[in-house]
Amino acid sequence: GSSSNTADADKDTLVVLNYGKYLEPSVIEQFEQETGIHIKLEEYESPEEMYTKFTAGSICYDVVCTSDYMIERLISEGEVSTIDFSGFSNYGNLNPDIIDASRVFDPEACCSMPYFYGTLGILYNTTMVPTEEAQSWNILWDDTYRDSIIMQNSVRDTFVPALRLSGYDINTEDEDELADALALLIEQKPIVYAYYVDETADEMAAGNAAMALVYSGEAAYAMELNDDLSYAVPEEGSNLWIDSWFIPKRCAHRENAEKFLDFLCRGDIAMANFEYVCYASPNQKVVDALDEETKNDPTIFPPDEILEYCTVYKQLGIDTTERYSYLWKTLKSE
Amino acid sequence: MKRKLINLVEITKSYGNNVILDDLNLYIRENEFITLLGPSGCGKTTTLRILGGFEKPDKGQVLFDDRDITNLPPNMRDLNTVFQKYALFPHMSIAENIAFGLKIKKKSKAYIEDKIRYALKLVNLEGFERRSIDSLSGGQQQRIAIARAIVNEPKVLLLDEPLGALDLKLRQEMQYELIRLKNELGITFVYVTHDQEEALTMSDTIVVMNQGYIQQIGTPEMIYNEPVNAFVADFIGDSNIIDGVMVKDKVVEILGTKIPCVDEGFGENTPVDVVIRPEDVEIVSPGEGFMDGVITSVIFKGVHYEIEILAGGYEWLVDTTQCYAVGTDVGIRVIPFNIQIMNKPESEDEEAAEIDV
Amino acid sequence: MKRKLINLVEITKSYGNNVILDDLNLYIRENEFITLLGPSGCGKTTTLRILGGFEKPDKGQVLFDDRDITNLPPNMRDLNTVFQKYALFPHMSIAENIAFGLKIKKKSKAYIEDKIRYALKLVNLEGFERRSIDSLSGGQQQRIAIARAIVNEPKVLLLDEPLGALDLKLRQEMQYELIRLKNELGITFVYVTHDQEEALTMSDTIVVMNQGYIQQIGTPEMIYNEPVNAFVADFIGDSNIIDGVMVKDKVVEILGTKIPCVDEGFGENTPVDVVIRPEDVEIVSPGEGFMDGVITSVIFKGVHYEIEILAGGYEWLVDTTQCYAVGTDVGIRVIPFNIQIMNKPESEDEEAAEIDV
Amino acid sequence: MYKLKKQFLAGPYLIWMIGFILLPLAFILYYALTTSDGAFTFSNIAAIADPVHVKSIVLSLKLGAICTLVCLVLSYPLCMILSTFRFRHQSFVVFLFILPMWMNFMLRILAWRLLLSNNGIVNSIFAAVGVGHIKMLNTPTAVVFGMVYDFLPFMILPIYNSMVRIKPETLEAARDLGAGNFTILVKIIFPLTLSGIISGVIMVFVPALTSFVISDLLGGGKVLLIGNVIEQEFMQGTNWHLGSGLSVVLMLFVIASMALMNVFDKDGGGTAVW
Amino acid sequence: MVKKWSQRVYLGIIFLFLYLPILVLIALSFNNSKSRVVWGGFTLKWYASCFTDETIMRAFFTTLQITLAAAVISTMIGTLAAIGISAMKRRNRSIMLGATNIPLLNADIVTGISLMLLFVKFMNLGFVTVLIAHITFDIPYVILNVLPKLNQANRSTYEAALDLGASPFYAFCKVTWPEIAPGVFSGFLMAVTMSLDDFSITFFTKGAGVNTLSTMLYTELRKGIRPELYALSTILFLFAFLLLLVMNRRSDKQMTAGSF
Ligand SMILES: Nc1ncnc2c1ncn2[C@@H]1O[C@H](COP(=O)(O)OP(=O)(O)OP(=O)(O)O)[C@@H](O)[C@H]1O
Ligand SMILES: Nc1ncnc2c1ncn2[C@@H]1O[C@H](COP(=O)(O)OP(=O)(O)OP(=O)(O)O)[C@@H](O)[C@H]1O
Ligand SMILES: [Mg+2]
Ligand SMILES: [Mg+2]
Repeated sequence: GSSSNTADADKDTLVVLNYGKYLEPSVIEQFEQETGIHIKLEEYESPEEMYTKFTAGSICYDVVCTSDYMIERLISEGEVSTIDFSGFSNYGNLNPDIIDASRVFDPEACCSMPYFYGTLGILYNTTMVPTEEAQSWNILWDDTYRDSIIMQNSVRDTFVPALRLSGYDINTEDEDELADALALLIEQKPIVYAYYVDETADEMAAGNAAMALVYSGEAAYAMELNDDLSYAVPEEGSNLWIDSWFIPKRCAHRENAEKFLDFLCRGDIAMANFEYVCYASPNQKVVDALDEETKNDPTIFPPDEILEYCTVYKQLGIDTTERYSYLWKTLKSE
Repeated sequence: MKRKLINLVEITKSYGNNVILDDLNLYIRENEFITLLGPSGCGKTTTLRILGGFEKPDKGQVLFDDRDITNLPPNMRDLNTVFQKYALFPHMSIAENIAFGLKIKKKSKAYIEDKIRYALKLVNLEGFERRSIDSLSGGQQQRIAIARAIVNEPKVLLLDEPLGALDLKLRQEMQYELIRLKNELGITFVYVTHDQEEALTMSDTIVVMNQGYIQQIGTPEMIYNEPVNAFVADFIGDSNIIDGVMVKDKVVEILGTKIPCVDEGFGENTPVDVVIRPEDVEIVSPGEGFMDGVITSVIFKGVHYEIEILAGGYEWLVDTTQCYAVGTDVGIRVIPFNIQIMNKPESEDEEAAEIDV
Repeated sequence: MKRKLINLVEITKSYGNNVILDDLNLYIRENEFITLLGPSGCGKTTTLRILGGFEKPDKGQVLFDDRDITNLPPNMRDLNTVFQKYALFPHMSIAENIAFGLKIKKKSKAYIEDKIRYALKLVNLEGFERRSIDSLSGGQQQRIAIARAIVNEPKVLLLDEPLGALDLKLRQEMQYELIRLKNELGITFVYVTHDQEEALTMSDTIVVMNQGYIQQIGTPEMIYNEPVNAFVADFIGDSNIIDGVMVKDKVVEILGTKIPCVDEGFGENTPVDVVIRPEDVEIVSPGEGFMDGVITSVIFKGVHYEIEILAGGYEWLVDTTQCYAVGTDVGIRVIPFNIQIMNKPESEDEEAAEIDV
Repeated sequence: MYKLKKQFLAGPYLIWMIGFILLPLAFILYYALTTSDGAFTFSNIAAIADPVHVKSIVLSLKLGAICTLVCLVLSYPLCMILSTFRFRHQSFVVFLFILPMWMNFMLRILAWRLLLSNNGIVNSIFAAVGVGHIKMLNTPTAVVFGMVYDFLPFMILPIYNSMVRIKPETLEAARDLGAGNFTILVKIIFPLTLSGIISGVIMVFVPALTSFVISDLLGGGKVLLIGNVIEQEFMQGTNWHLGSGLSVVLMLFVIASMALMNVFDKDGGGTAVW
Repeated sequence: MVKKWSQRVYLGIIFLFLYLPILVLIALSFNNSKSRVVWGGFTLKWYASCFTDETIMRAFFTTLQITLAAAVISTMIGTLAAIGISAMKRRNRSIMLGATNIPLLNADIVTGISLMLLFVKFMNLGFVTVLIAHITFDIPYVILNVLPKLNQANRSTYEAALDLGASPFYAFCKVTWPEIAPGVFSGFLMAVTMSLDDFSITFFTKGAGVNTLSTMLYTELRKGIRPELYALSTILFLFAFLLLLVMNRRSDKQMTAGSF
């Protein structure tokens, strides 16, 4: 791709790449008003999609929000530049624990800034599933829930329950372990209702399925729609995900990007985003301002005991990535 | 006389409020070449389609061999149609087109092949079996359409202006061909045309129609020489049609001159139409005929000259083999036998209505 | 004689390897009604399109008033075309159709309206201004096409089988109309047809073409009465064309019988074509003519009977006003003046080539 | 004489075609034949022989064929009925079938998901009728259903167009020669609409073969078509070279269909769907 | 009679099949609930709020811009191309038509990706690239609509206009154009429809900040579709529906005005 990009040299713009619906629109407006910088927002669906867009290189993004392992991958590919947090006036608002947790993929904690975090767990309908059963991944293999189980339509997330059930690390690169997990998943496929990404929450809210493998944020959204729903992170252990911002090396508006990140750390702004997205915010100001009920809602803010047995995704080697891709195709074509 | 094969009894047909055929009666004899002749829109095609079974009459019956076939669908009728636009099947070869009807009748392969060869020979297109439809000229396509119809050995062949799309030379050729076919096959032909020359050349019987009524039925000679009214006279060939008054038996007055004729029984001082064929007018020296005039136009027509003479305030049309100069003063003479006297209809409608056969 | 208005000089045109016109020379005089006559595919339309500027000749020149217009596009030429299929603009009213050329010439509104009224009157369609094209019959559409052409006051009007799509009655009517127009407007008409009757009726000059060559140029009488070869004789009207041998001056032998004629200078014992028109054959009692035969067919044609007589092994075509029964033994007589003797071409090609004018 | 000049009017399109149709295909071909290091390889194309890919392409062919067949069976009688109505404007009929596209494709498929879901409207109707509950959503059946829904117009339009071109005289002639309804259908109408059928089959089969969104949305991610594989290679696995290689294989089917179309549709009339 | 009746029933079933999802979506646009699976009563509020929602409106206008611009440009290029192709010899014509079929028959995903690969090499993804992509897949629809009309058009009327003194350009405008105009118009409508409905190709070729309704819907799927989008789609659909009715009416009138 053409790496040097001068067409967008307009000083007052900022090209932002983010998940879909992951930024409160009024925040953008406010930023534009306060700084006079015009934001071009580009959205994507999955980290892999983001990687495609990013490496295609035709658009020069100034600041990007994506998930942990993807940031690790980009760091290892040398695409990410360090951020000068010293110039930030609001960086201190962020919870240091979360910053520490992100050292898994960003050892120096100097290349990324956490935005939201959460867990992967089981969203279940209490009218169909007893709460105690939902505390283990085993329930996803329970034939009594045939055609009532929704899995994630993404490779690594779907492999998590299988790997953990067999007691393997979710970041394993061992071929045999992955093969074992695949065997489990193939065994599970006949009773799976669907592999969904986006539709899970709505389907669960509508009562079309008994349980689903979801991210905590999505679970919160679904539970808002349907009071019968509940969320659990099985004790075999799961994934802790952190979505963070980074600034690409090829960034054309570094100054604007840093201004934007600093802006996001501001208490009121982080609050607005939290209310819009409803995922756990690493911003201490937000947590402090919340009422007790929300603050203690385990679905939104995973309690420490859960966090303990959750692991952050690590970037996998190129061979394992391709292996995953192939295993995924194998599962789907069964 | 031959047996009546088809009988149309009191056929009435209208589209919406438009009466197309009104109480039409007509019979067709076996092995007859009968032609429906009339101006565009007079109901010829409608009559033919009722015969073929493509339309149902609102009233009346179609009898075939004394059997009522009014409600029989076309595929059950023992007659075949040759359409104006040929209507060949474009996706089939010529042989397949011809074999279509036979295959439906489940004839043997050998029989079908024989028939195809025979039919192609009949229409002078031997060896065309494998050719495709669009490689044929209009005349050739029409022959194939005829071949396709006759291999089914229908008792009656219906033809709707089959030569309308062909040019003069081809048309004449096909006319002879059709006459030959009719003589060879011995089947009944019902032929529709608006070309009176064609009708005169080919028919045993001509049915002249106008506005859904039959005007006259007769042999070509009868129709040409003794038209029953001015419409027929005018439609069949050029005519001088002049208002006249029947002064008394055997004397008619036209254009202010009394001339002898052979007709009687019209009463005295009755207004009539006087019809004189152009070839029956003789040109003589001035003073020698019953009327003098001056030649206003001379057109060479090959066999004869077509001359217009202004005499008595009327433009006379005269056919003669001799050439005259425009402006010559001449006289006009017609022998009494060649003067046709006809009753005047009181109105156009009555003209159409008065002669229901 | 009138001035030569258009001169086609050594025109050659081919499509691919197909030579359509080969070294064609032709001039057209002012205010002449000239007809190109010939069988389908002989190059008539091509000639007309070269005149109109729609095709460029491969070789040769088109001179108009002695100016070379070979490369002038159609819109710059002082002539207008009436197309076979009318080619009226379907989305315009009749008035708009007629006004089309005048608007391009930026004529004033009043002038255009005058012209439209005048032109509609000329073609007998007064008051049709607002009507749409598809509400007209074929004949009316053709009149509008003519009106559209003549309002531009072209020096020459080109017409490509303008009456081909009309039926007989309408065709005849339009023929008279065209003759009248030519007389009233005084412009030059170049007319294309394959209908010899039409050509005879309307033309001042007929150009008979075959396979891209001009066969004969002359007045209708010349062409009909003195065709230069058997092709022309056959194409212009029905003829008896018989192989003969010119025994000596004024004596020709046909079908084994020597008969007197008026032609001289062919040499002795030269093979010739003998052409006798059907209307020139007299039917007499057996033994009274130069040959005896038997009547094989009689067809009523209205004005006359068309009779075929088998005599001397040849089917003679005879037109006569008297009716005979099929099977009658008769004699045949032709007066020497009516016997045309023509040199035999050695091959078809030579027949086409020999007479370049 | 004017023809030459007129041909130049296609010039802009020719340039466009080279720049934005042919050149991009060359790019795909280039990617298909190289590894990520730029070395030449056939492995990306040979990858179609991998059991996983074979499985998905076989499934795609199967579902595509079923979908095409269902479309054909539904369309043919429909076109026969439509052609008996003498519409004043043929284009009106055409737009009746095109009109749904003004509602976004994804929304319409989404609506089908609501309709087909376990307690959706269709199942409620089935229950009311007494057929009982049928699991449809997230099965290959639902995918075929969605394909039929989406591609049906592309089968109807060419068949309808060839059907209205049949002259009534041709049918009357057949009847006149003794053919009954069935014979007319088999011997006359069917052969005369064959070119329409062929273009309809191609216009349905090829997109069905290559579709990925429908299987995603109605198959619940359980149905892996070759289109999904390619999408995954480009969007998730990010192996563009493999994705390009599989795309090239898919294009072979497209080219084969086009060749078929050329054979059956000599005048190019059947391609003109609209 | 029974036959006629059963024909009508069959026709009805097919149209129900085609239009049922649309009825569902229209119903959803009146649903007073954010979830598409819960009926919350009748409301018109989505119709009001869809016009005030800035992201929706921006996507809507981008869609309109791309759709209309692509349709107009492809109609121009396609019409000219059709005229050119119709004047070509058989062989050239079938080559051109063959290439024209490529975007039509090729998998959307392949078309989109191949264009993306090209754009990425030579230019920045953005509004223009989407426009180019849309024009590329719109042109075949225009050509295939215009070409039959050109073949039907009476060649001799064009020559008649030349004969009456019109320049080739004037003759085209006044004579050929009115004859092919219906084809050009339906080609334009097809182009609009296809552009409006496209997702895959836009998805691969769009640049930062460019969102059409389709791509926006795709990202919306993640969090549930905002009911405003049902409302907007309903409005678009009804607009097309009315357009169709008016067109049919108008040409009816023209027809009756034409014959007398
Ligand atoms: N299906 C129909 N619906 C309404 N009117 C019709 C129909 N078919 C024929 N007509 C009308 O019936 C009248 C007679 O039509 P018909 O075709 O029998 O005439 P025709 O004598 O064959 O004329 P032509 O010589 O022009 O073929 C015409 O006025 C025609 O307009
Ligand atoms: N554009 C063309 N390309 C190739 N051949 C042509 C073309 N136009 C005419 N021809 C051929 O040239 C020959 C003469 O055609 P032309 O149209 O001049 O004949 P015509 O005398 O007008 O015949 P008709 O009476 O059938 O109109 C024909 O054989 C025809 O096939
Ligand atoms: Mg008729
Ligand atoms: Mg011609």
